[in-house]
Amino acid sequence: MSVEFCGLRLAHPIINGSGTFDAIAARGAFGAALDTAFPFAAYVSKTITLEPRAGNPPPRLWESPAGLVNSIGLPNKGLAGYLAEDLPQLGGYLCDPLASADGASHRVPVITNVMGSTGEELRALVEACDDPETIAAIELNVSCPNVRTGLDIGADPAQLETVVAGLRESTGKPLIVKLTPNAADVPACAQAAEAGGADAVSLINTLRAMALAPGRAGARPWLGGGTGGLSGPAIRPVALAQVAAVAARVAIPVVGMGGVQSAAHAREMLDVGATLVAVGTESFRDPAAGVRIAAGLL
Amino acid sequence: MSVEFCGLRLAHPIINGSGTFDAIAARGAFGAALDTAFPFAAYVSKTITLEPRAGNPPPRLWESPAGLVNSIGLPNKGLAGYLAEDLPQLGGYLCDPLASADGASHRVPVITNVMGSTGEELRALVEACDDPETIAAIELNVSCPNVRTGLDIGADPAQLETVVAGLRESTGKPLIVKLTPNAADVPACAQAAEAGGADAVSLINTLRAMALAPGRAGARPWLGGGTGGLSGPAIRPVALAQVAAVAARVAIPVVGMGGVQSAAHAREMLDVGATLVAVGTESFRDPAAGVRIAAGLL
Amino acid sequence: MSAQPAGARPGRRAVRVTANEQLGAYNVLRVDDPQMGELQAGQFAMLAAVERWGGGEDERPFLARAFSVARHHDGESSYLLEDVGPGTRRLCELAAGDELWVLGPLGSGFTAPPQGRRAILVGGGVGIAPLAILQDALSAAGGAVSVLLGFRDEARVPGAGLLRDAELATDDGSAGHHGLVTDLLERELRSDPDAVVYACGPAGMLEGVRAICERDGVPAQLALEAGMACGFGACFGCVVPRRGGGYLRVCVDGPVIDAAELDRVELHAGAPA
Amino acid sequence: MSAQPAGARPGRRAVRVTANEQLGAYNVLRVDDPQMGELQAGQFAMLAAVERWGGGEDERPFLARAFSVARHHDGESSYLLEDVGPGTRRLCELAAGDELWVLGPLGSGFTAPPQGRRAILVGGGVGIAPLAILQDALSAAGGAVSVLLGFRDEARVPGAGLLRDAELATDDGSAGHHGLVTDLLERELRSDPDAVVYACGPAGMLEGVRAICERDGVPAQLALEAGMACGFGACFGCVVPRRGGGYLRVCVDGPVIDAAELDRVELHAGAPA
Ligand SMILES: Cc1cc2nc3c(=O)[nH]c(=O)nc-3n(C[C@H](O)[C@H](O)[C@H](O)COP(=O)(O)OP(=O)(O)OC[C@H]3O[C@@H](n4cnc5c(N)ncnc54)[C@H](O)[C@@H]3O)c2cc1C
Ligand SMILES: Cc1cc2nc3c(=O)[nH]c(=O)nc-3n(C[C@H](O)[C@H](O)[C@H](O)COP(=O)(O)OP(=O)(O)OC[C@H]3O[C@@H](n4cnc5c(N)ncnc54)[C@H](O)[C@@H]3O)c2cc1C
Ligand SMILES: Cc1cc2nc3c(=O)[nH]c(=O)nc-3n(C[C@H](O)[C@H](O)[C@H](O)COP(=O)(O)O)c2cc1C
Ligand SMILES: Cc1cc2nc3c(=O)[nH]c(=O)nc-3n(C[C@H](O)[C@H](O)[C@H](O)COP(=O)(O)O)c2cc1C
Ligand code: FES
Ligand code: FES
Repeated sequence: MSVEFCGLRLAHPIINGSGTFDAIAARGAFGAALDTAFPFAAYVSKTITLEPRAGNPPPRLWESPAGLVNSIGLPNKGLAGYLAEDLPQLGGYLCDPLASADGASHRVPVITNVMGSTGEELRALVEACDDPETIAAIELNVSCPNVRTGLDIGADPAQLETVVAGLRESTGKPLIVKLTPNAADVPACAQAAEAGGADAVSLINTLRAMALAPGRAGARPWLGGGTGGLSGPAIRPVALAQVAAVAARVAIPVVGMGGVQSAAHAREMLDVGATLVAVGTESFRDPAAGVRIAAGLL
Repeated sequence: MSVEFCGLRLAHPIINGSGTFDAIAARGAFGAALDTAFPFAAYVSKTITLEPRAGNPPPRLWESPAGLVNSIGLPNKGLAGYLAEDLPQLGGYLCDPLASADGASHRVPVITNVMGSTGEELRALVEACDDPETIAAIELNVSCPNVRTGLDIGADPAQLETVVAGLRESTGKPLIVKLTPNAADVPACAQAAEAGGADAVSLINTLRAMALAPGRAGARPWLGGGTGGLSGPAIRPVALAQVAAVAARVAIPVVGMGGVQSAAHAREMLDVGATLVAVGTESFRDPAAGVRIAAGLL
Repeated sequence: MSAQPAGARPGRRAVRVTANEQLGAYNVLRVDDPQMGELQAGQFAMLAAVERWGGGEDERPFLARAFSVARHHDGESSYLLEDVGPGTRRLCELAAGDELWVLGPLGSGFTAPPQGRRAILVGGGVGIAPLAILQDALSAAGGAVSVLLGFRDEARVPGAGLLRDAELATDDGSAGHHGLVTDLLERELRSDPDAVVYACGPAGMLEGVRAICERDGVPAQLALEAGMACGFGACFGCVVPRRGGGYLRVCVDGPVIDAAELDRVELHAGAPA
Repeated sequence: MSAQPAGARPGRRAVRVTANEQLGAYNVLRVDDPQMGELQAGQFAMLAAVERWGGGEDERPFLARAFSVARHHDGESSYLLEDVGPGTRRLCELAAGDELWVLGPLGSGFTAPPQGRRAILVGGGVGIAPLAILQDALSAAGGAVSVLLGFRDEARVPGAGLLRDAELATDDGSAGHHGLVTDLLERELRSDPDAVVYACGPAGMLEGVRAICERDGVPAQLALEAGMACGFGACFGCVVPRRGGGYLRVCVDGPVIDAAELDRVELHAGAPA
């Protein structure tokens, strides 16, 4: 079941969705047991920005029918904090349970997800990630609102191609573009990323969504951040459609995600053309979801 | 609770979503009981096209987590058949239960939803609907793929404004533009519809989605039409976000819909700025959902 | 049975389960439901549990499910259920006292045979349900009725207890004729080519019945199944191709459809074999 | 109690309910769960029913829910539940033999008081749960413990039976002091300003405890609540503002948090009053 992805050899096709698994916190919670039972074949960091961010005020979560609306706001230590504090730990103990069937203990590759709102920010992020050996690939989160239009940077194919092309020279590592689902023509965005030089695309990110505080007169957003993003099984049919449409239009590998809860769901993503499948919200319900799903694909 | 909408006086703010209630079939199923218990304050027809359409091959339905993916394919008798066969019946017996609290029997206004893939088709449809007295308003379904780009006609603000402006002269009746949710910037589309002369906008239509046939090796779309659209509670947080964003950007009234199942959900749509709320998928579970929700708003 | 039904109330109603008994691999669910009123054999209802409809496999069920009314008398309806997925599983779990949403009776049922002609009822698996109420109605009207039922295996044979005087066929030979129920039908039609056929069961069986009756020029009424979202003509989701083009909505144009209206009975294109 | 916990298994496990008893307005759910192992008082677990988690109000619950471990011995854990929504409702419905998903123990618990100082346990409503296991642990270690519990009304007073020798306060005067449990705390602190405070309960009560302890310079450990999606630090959803800026994740930085780390205990901005 081992799979090749952008030159990386992974033990199986299941990875985590950015921002939905914190390997360092998980090791705190589950202890050394995690070292030999890491649920994913590669570890994707949550989105890292140039400067540290505290994230949005609470509440940050809203449970919806078969889904979750979150407004986390990308809290992170900033690039320098990530490189100095987190990366050494990540490099230290992640190893893959299924891979070690052959007796060898394999490191789980780390994919660092970054976001910037200007070309310079992005370049600084990508260049900084190009260096550390522990970073196996870079994922670019383009669901970041353009300061001028308010639309996601990744929603406009022309703009996206320029952004990706501008970064391509900054790294020799695999560059994955995580597309926004809030676009009229997601396959065109994928093609633009490919034309700009991306090694892979990943999708879907959360769908723009909101919730109101219950039990009160008048509209009052529940989420501290005002609006949020919808994930979980509720969005799986949308994710499957977008992944299928994108895989049909690009030659580079596709990481499919959105509402995957079981091996059958992962198989569907693979069937419509994904090379890897990422698990997000389902890991909240079961931190071992990744390994359960991978084992079910055997 | 009576409400004014584009010059129409409605008994309450709850109407049906186009294509989710067939008043003629319902009268066949429920008999005369429906005449005094019609669940909606206005009746929106399913989408009518210039020529008759048989619709997509089955299967047309897929149940998803808290949702429904449909690929019905807009079966309808065509404009001439609708005007000659359906409209007279609709004019005949629809009357509103809550409105008749004052003893009088009110007709339920009929809103005819139309779709065309060219400007001429649309003009023919709108002009034909301008005439019959029974048609109180016209809803334009712009979730129709542009033959050239494959994108929904309504996904591009500039194109949408041109389309609406081109039709504005063809009718003196209220013109409601039913926006597509599969756009990067739905509020911009709403503003374009307003600029083109629309009297109201309605949203959200279904989200582009797909399902695979279960229990088989290999990817095989379940739906006869290949892809479909997702509706129901799964999409409610997305609908609420789009309705709120649109209502904040246009001055014309907004018809909010998407996953509404209860008076509390309808209240949320009203709270974020909708004037009317449409109920779709929930009517499948309970044909009296409209009247239950309306009564709950009292 | 031939009068135009009065129509269901235009809203679902909550009724109480009075019993849920196992009948081999099936369940017979009984509910106290006087509002079901007069109905035609072959009509159906949309059912959903009031509590915890959802949270099963793949976070389903969400929509109500269609079931033939297998019997209705003294204000009590019964349904024959086979657990094939999250919706039927939840219904099979219900116990006396639990609440059920019911919308119905829906659709158009069977039409009585012309005076003096024998009715042959052909059922397969859980599709025998509407034939139970049909047998009652035809017998009450004094007509001659033969009942032929096919089952997959021994576990399903007890379902035959729902009807009287049935002749059986089983795929595994565990009861009656070892083979298809359509074999029995061919034999019956040879001895009485004037009979009228009423059938309900899996698509393959219905297509067999349709082809035999077409060949022999025998009128046949087929009770079809299709995935349904609403059951009352609202969604246009439950269609089957009509002979000569276009589609029929199974919920309002059927579920009982004259075999002459169909070119063939097809499995849903995407349905698992 | 002071040793670093070994950590939960990195996956949820299905365990069996052994009993579900009513305790006034609450339920005490017992489960056979030897894998819970050693745990600190104040730690919690994420719970979800294995069957039919979903299909309740607004098609929820979907995510697991956080509950303090109220007791754990001889391989059996107990939880104190209050039905406030679709998740707790489903859990309150479980019966002996039903299966439950458990992920835990999670979070960091209470720290024992310095040698010789009395512990005052202040609980409000369902928040008394972690104080039960804390009382056991502190008493076993031979420390002096006082227990002050506040309840809204008579129906909730029976919850006090979970702890020993509790002094009560009720909003409606139906038992003990007619007023707030913080009134009792102020009285206790006047007579023993050297005590250490351990509190769990509604945000308003915790803020009262925090403010009193800050004023009086008394150390306080507060077990907080927050909406949680994961319970193990993955989602960053469960935050509360930290004194001096930034946020704490209640699930991994807590749920027991030193009062000195907080400016104030806030109700979630959007939470209904
Ligand atoms: C008029 C009529 C009368 C009927 N009478 C009876 C009766 O008397 N007794 C009885 O037991 N049954 C009867 N049925 C069939 C019954 O309605 C179905 O068995 C039931 O709907 C299955 O629901 P489920 O959730 O248990 O299974 P599902 O999981 O819904 O699966 C059933 C079938 O639906 C398809 N399917 C699978 N997943 C999905 C999905 N996500 N979305 C859509 N389709 C899917 C597959 O083909 C699968 O085999 C009748 C059907 C009709 C239309
Ligand atoms: C560490 C910890 C320990 C706990 N220990 C216990 C315990 O021992 N016993 C106990 O009974 N409880 C305990 N709780 C509280 C318990 O987790 C909640 O009562 C439970 O999660 C409520 O779920 P529900 O589905 O029943 O209610 P919900 O409907 O989820 O509502 C509960 C509250 O959540 C908010 N809310 C409402 N709708 C939504 C929505 N759609 N999405 C998000 N939030 C919403 C509202 O503020 C509402 O009042 C603990 C919580 C934590 C964090
Ligand atoms: C709580 C939460 C936090 C997330 N944070 C990030 C993030 O930091 N960066 C990112 O690219 N995607 C983020 N995502 C999106 C997920 O990686 C994934 O694209 C999405 O949740 C869909 O997958 P799922 O349905 O399996 O969760 C987040 C999702 C959730 C639910
Ligand atoms: C089966 C089905 C058929 C539909 N047909 C149409 C249609 O003909 N024209 C249209 O504008 N919208 C159509 N819609 C979209 C609905 O009107 C509505 O916008 C959407 O379903 C969201 O609302 P809901 O979640 O309440 O169903 C259809 C939806 C469904 C589920
Ligand atoms: S089931 Fe909806 S039209 Fe037949
Ligand atoms: S609940 Fe997910 S980080 Fe705390």
